[in-house]
Amino acid sequence: MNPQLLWLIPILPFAGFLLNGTIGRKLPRALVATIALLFTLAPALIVVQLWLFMKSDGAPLALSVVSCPWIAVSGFSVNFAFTVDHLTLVMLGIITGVGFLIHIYSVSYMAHEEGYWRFFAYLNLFMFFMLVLVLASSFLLLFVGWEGVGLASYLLIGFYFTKDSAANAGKKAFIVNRVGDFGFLLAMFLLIAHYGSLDFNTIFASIAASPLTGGLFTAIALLLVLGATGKSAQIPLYIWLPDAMEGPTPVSALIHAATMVTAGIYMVARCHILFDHSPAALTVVACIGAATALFAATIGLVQHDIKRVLAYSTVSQLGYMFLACGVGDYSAGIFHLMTHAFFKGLLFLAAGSVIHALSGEQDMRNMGGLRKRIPITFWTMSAGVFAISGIFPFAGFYSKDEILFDTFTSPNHLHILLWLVGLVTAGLTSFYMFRLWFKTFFGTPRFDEHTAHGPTHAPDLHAAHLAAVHASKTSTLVLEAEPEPTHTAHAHGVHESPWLMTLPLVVLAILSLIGGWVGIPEALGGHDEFKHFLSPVFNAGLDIAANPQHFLMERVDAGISLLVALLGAFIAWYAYCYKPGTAAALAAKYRRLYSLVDHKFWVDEIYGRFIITPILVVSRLLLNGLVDGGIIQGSASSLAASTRGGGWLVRRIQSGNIRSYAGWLAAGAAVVIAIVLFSHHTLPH
Amino acid sequence: MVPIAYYLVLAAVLFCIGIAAFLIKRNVITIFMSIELMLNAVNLTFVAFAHMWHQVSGQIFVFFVMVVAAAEAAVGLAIIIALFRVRQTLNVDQVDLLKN
Amino acid sequence: MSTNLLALLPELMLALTGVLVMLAEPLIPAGRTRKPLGYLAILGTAASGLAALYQLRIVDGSAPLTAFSGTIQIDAFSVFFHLLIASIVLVTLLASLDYFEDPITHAGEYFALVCFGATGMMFMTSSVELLMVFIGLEISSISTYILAGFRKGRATASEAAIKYFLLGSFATAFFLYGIALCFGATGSTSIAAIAAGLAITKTPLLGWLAVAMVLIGLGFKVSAAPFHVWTPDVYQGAPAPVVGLMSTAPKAAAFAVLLRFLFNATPMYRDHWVLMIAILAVASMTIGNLGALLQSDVKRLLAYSSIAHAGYLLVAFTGTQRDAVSTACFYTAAYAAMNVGAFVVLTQLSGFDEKLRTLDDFTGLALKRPVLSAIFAFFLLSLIGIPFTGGFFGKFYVFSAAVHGGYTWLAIVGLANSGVACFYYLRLLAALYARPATDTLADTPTHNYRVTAPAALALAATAAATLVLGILPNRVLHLTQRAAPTTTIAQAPTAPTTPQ
Amino acid sequence: MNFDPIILTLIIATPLAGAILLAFIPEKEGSKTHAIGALLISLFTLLLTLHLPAHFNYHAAPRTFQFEQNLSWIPSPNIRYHLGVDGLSMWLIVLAAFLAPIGVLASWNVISTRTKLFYTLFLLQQVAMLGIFAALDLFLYYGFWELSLVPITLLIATFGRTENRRRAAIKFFLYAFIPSAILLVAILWLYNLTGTFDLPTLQALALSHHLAATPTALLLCSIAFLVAFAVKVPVFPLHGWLQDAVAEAPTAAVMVLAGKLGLYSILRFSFGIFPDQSRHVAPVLIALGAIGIVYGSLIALIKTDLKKLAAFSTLAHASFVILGIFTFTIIGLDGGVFQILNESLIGAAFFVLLGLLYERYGTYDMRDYGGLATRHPWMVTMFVITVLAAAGLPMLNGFVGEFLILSGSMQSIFAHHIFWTVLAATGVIFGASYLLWMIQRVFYGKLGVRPEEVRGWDLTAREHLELWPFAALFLLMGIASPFWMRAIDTYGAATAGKVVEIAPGWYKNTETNAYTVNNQELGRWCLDHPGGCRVSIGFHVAASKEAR
Amino acid sequence: MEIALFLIFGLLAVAGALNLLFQRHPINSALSLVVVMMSLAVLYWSLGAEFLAAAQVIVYAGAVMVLFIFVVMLLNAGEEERSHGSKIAYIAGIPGAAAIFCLLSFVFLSERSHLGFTNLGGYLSSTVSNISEISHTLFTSLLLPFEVTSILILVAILGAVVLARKEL
Repeated sequence: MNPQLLWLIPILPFAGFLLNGTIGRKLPRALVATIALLFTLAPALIVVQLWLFMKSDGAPLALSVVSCPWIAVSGFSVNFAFTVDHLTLVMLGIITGVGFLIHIYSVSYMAHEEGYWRFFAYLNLFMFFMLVLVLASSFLLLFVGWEGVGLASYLLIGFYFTKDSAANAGKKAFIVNRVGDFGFLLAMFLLIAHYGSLDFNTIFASIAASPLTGGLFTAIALLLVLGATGKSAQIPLYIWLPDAMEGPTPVSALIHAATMVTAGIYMVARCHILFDHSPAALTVVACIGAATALFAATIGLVQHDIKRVLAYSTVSQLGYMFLACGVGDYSAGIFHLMTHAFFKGLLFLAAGSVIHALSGEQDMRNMGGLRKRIPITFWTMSAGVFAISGIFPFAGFYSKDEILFDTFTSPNHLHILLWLVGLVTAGLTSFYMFRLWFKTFFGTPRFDEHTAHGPTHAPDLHAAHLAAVHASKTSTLVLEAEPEPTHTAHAHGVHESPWLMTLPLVVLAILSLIGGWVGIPEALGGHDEFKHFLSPVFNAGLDIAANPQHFLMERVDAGISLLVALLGAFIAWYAYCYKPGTAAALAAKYRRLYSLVDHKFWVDEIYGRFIITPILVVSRLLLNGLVDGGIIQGSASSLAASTRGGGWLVRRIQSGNIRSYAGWLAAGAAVVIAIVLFSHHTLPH
Repeated sequence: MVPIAYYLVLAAVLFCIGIAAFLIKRNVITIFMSIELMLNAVNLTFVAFAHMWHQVSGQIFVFFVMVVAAAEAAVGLAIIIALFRVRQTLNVDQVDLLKN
Repeated sequence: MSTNLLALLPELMLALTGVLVMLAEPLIPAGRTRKPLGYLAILGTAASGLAALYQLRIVDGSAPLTAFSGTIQIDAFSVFFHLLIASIVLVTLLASLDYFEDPITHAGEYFALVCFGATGMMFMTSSVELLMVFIGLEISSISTYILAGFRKGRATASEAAIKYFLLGSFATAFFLYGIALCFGATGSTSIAAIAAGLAITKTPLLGWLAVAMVLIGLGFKVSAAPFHVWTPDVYQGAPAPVVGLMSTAPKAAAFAVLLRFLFNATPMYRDHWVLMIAILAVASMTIGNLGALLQSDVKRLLAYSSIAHAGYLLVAFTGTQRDAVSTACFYTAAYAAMNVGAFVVLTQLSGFDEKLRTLDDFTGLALKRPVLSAIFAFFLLSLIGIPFTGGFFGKFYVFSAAVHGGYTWLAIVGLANSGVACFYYLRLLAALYARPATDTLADTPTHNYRVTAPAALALAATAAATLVLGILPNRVLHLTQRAAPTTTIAQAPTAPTTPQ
Repeated sequence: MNFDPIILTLIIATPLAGAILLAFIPEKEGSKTHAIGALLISLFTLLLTLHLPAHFNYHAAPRTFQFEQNLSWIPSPNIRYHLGVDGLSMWLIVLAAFLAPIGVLASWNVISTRTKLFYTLFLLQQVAMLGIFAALDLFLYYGFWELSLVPITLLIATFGRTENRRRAAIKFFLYAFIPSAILLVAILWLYNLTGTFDLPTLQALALSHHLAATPTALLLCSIAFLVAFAVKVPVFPLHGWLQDAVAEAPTAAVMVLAGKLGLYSILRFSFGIFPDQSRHVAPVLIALGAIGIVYGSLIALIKTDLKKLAAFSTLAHASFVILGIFTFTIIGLDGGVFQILNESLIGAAFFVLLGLLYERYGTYDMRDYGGLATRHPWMVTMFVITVLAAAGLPMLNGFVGEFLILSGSMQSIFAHHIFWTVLAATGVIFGASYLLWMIQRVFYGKLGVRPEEVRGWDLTAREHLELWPFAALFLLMGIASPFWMRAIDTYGAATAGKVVEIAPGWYKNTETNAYTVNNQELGRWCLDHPGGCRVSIGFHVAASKEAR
Repeated sequence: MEIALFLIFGLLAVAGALNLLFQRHPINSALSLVVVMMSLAVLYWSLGAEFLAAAQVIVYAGAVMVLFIFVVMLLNAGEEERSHGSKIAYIAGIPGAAAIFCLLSFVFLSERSHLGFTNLGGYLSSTVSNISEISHTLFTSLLLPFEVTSILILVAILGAVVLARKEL
């Protein structure tokens, strides 16, 4: 195939963005949707062709195209250049595939929104930047996509900008990401300073040739990790993701579950050569991943907002992927990334469908018994729940199991601890997912039929209102947020979503069932195609899976994780179906602990109090007040004042009295005579 | 046989008394007189030097100074009269409308 | 002895004009306008200017022309000042043609006095005999005393006159004493002879004393601090056109004398006076600028600024002789152009009984009198020293001379001073262009007769001069640079024998 | 015919002629005559400036100038009318000419009274700015430099927004004037030293260490230069005038208030005449630049007056340039110069937008705004684009500059540069913070107080005309930077001192920054160059100075 | 004999000057100034300037002082009141004057040896008269100043007329 086709992959969505962005306001909704869909479908088709090409034997390991320079100064230049290898291919598949499905879903989900054209323009813009991100063949170009997706997410989270909560969430997302980018940038500067280039091949080649040792190298790696934690919502920078749920649900599905948030993992995987040479950095990655996984899972246990539960589970799952990368099995990370894209996308879309059905109700306490009312949603969501909980044979089972096993067998001296954490997290995950499942679909309906109506105009308006109240409690970047009155409409009754929405659900449900089968390890009788597919990129990690004496261990490990998952599910059933009061009782019993978790460990407040407030105070009082107002303005004005004083003195001399004037004259004359007479003694000559 | 220096010192004395008079007297006319005194002192200096150098030009200078002094006197007294017309005073301490 | 009247041509012209004006004055019946006399004076002044130009052709290239047994010397230097004074007087006369409304104000005598005064100033610049200098100085001083008190009815006018007169005579006494001491030290009062005599004198102390006394006397005339005290009061009390004249022409003449005296008569005492000059310069710049800082009366403000400019001009003296003379000459010209211009504008704006005096009266004037304000602004900018104006090139030239003479610190002080200075000029400028707080310009008093043709001519001339001196100063520069060397006397006459 | 020798004179003379012309057209109440005139004149100037990039020779020897015009102006002191551009100044001239018509359009309705005065001063300001960029004779340059103060001061004093205008104007003038007075002394001192005001000559002398003066004296002289320029930039502690001046000045004036003039002067004169001294003080300036970035951003974070916020963001952006150029790395210098263009464009666009807001709602107080996005979809689009460019989003121009600057400072060899780079990089975070916060408070959320009272309208055709060129340039310069960088790089490479032979006869060691000279070769060069004689004069002076 | 002359009239002059200073009434001051001038005339004569001595008496003591007294009478100026308008005159001025005196006399006395002595005899015995010498110089080498003085007088007249004439 013609490699120049690569250019089209990102450019087509960009064209869509330009079309909808400029003239979309004038176009009918149908046309807007068609444009958006077409310009997303086309790259997907190109990707398919690309995939076939790369599968064909004799295909190169990587396909590259280079264009004109973007930045060129003597001694340093960066070109517009794309590279496709198998890793990129996987990402491309996920982005275009899931992206396209979510586009379809949005067509009907957003059908009645203001700024329909805006929404699709932004979505296409996001596709463009995301594709640039994965196609980039240099750090700088990757950074372009990196920042670009941040922009797109900023715009989409703030889609309902009339509400401060949404605007705040968007701003928070952008700025927190900026903190990560700060690290990324510094890493790039160091790379330029020491390799004089930002091109992946150049840098990795020279690293492989002569690995830099010492702190600097670790510093570069850690700075990159900082960037990744920002984008992939890891500790310490995960705080933006839950608030990002302010955005429309398809956005949460696409950007904040399936694709963008995985950019960090992709970046780490892309730079695996760099990380492989810096064990310290890898350990940090692993620990961050594990910690985040557990931490987010615990918070997820007690959330009531259905989307927030999913949000925290996303953070937790991303933690898994980090863990995988941290223990050096990048392919497992990417594998989980793929399956996660399927089932988490599915879960969000399904949740959206539920919310849609309940006219914007997001609080699980007001749900229940929806099993019969929205069957398709129920069944598809169940697939998602099973998958994420790691129930055999759903996709999640394989990917998560592989991660746990690799953690266990990794040479890292913390591997047992990490493995335990992963295991516990798995249990917690299945618990809160099943909790969500039970509370939503089983038991007695707790929602009010009469407020339930639809097809609603803006489900998320109400959602966002709830979130606004919520955010005003938590988010510290929020200045003021008054909840708006929820708009009421005529009662209509709970209903299943239209086919345009259910179709993607079904497809994704199937994917989250079978999606994992491409990665069945030999131990469980598979061939682990996925790992082999990626082997050209990560030639490491195969040996472990390959040697048979690990098979038993791996089977045991798989069994344990499955058991843990089932245990979690059972407890959820016990607490929410069998004896509904249990959870409440427990919460009452350990009130302190509960409120701690319920308030998400006060992390937002801590950041607010110990970082943001001090910065503002320092700027206001110290910098603006003391330095600028006091010293800089003060010095100038004092100078002026002293000059004025001189002026006043001179005016005093000018008393208007002739005799005084004569006095000055006489005195002056005396002085002049004296100086002229005696100056020659003082003058050197 | 008097040292020329004595004449010069005498002139200096007169000159400085003139300055002092200018500073101390309040009456405009008297102040003007003190200026005349200073001029006279200078004249004495001229004459002394003229004697020293046997140069008659010094004496001529004095002659011119006298002429100039006369002219100045005319103008000065006219100014004083004009001033008196508008101010009804000859006390310089009361002539300080223009100040600062 | 050579009585070469060519050497006196400009002075003669002016003196004759004055006499003619005086003779014609009674012919005009009382109560009738005195304008014709004004035109007569203008013609005469123009004629003397042409005469000066003619002299320029004479001295061109050839040796300086001395006359009247060495009392007068016509060289590029004196011709330059002749031209300068003639043009200043011309502009002043043009500006003051319509200045006097009622004939009782002795317009005729006014014109005559201006001409006579100018004669005296010209004599100061061209004479190399201190006696002659003294007489010229007295002529110019006395006539300016009278002119200062010309608005008789007003209390301020006669006060200005008396102050100027008393202090002026006081300073004259010092100047005279200086001459006497020169005579004492050398036995002569002609510049050349003094130079020769001081070289061999047995009594150098007398020489130094003489330098000091002359510095005091002339320092008063150029209103250099601490001898500046009279300036603000007199300028405030005197009529605007007269201030324009007396702040430039007599100063120019006095500076000419100072240059001749210091660089020709007492060059060997440079070590004694150069530091003194530097101190005087610093004092004048600082005091002048500080004094103007808080002024609200515009004429007074300009008075202080003229003190400061005297300081800048003194800076030039610290350069080497060649630099000093040419830069000082140039600066005098530039300063004359912009300052006279500024006062012409004032004359036009506020008229005989000065309606506009304080800063507030000028606020928002640009709306009512846009053209006049624009020109005024231009002069103010030149006084600040904004490039492409005479003021800037003058400053630039002066300070380069100082730096070249090894007085970089003086240049720094001076330029820092010009920084302070721009504050009060800007206050005036901003006031002109600010929109008044209340847009009722009707009640702001302004003198409302339209600018007449002669005044317009005067404005145009000064503005053009200021601009040309800033952009194409070559001609003037050339002249001043030619003036520089001729101030050194070619042959030193034999000093009279000392008494045995 | 060949315009090259006179093009610069034409470029400077056109607005001057225009100003004089406008001054003589009588002013009628509410007539647009002067606005139209100014617009046409500035457009014509822009057209003329386009001649430069069209005929620029990218392969000229380093430290040589093009489109030179070199006439004797005043023989003694030796002042010449010497104009010329190189990679540094070419785009700046085009930029200045580009901003002029925008400024006119931005003042179209705002300036309703005394239009004659306004547009005359505006064009004079253009003259001064173009002159500054083109002048190669120190005297000529200083002339334009001082001249540039007057129109702005008058514009602020006359058309300022509040009653504070006169104070602000005078403050601005004093801040700029007093250091330039000292600068004049330094120039005179140099002239006394070398006998020439000619920049190329002085550069040559400096490079060959033929400036015969004590190191201390040279250092002091260079500091006099630097401070005068730094105030105009402004560099961190010297920004006392910025806030008031920006808050008062009308849009058209505020566009040219800060940044490019001072920065250009540093690059051209401080670096040109004092290469070693500039490197000597570089660590200080790098530190000040880094501090200025953070300082400006942090204060902008808490300002509620949009104009003051903009003022401090200007400080931050200018500090970026300072940081970049004083690293003396090619990357840093190129990025710095490129960032001058960006900073001017972004700042101009930002001020235009603020002006539009003020035109509609009559306040700059953020707290009175809010929720405008629904009412002005186009305006918010433009605002967001501008803000993103300012925040350094890749694919927009701001990013290229900031990225190069920071990587340059990471490369630089000066003390503590890593620390300062890290500090400066935090500016990326704070910058985004205050800009996005501003956007949110003005455009998002519920409708604010003023918008509820006053009925605003979205962009008119004229305003689109003002803003779209900016948007287009942001994108173009963001993705096609080499087009501009090509010229800039010729300057950057020469100044960073990586070239072996920097002019005929001049050689430089890139490591030690030591210069050596080959006199025969230089002498030959002097003979067949018009400026050669001056170089040799400079030699004699220097030699004689050394002899003593 | 000369020294006596010098002492007597020198002291007389100083006394007169001081009297001018201390008298409150202008007339008295004027008269004491006349005394000073008279004694100066004698000193001129003792220095061999008889023409000047005469001129001093006629022009100064005669014309000028009469003018003064006339004006005093015209404006019938009474005793001047000792008002306290100026402190500077005492703080700066008087010390200044004293300093000037000290400096001057310091110079003169330190140069006295070079300045020589008067010898009246030499003059009195000289055949050619002082007046003819003066007139010769005045009409040859110093002709121009002599002529120009006329302008000065003219200006003075003008000024007197302009300033002193009572407006109707």
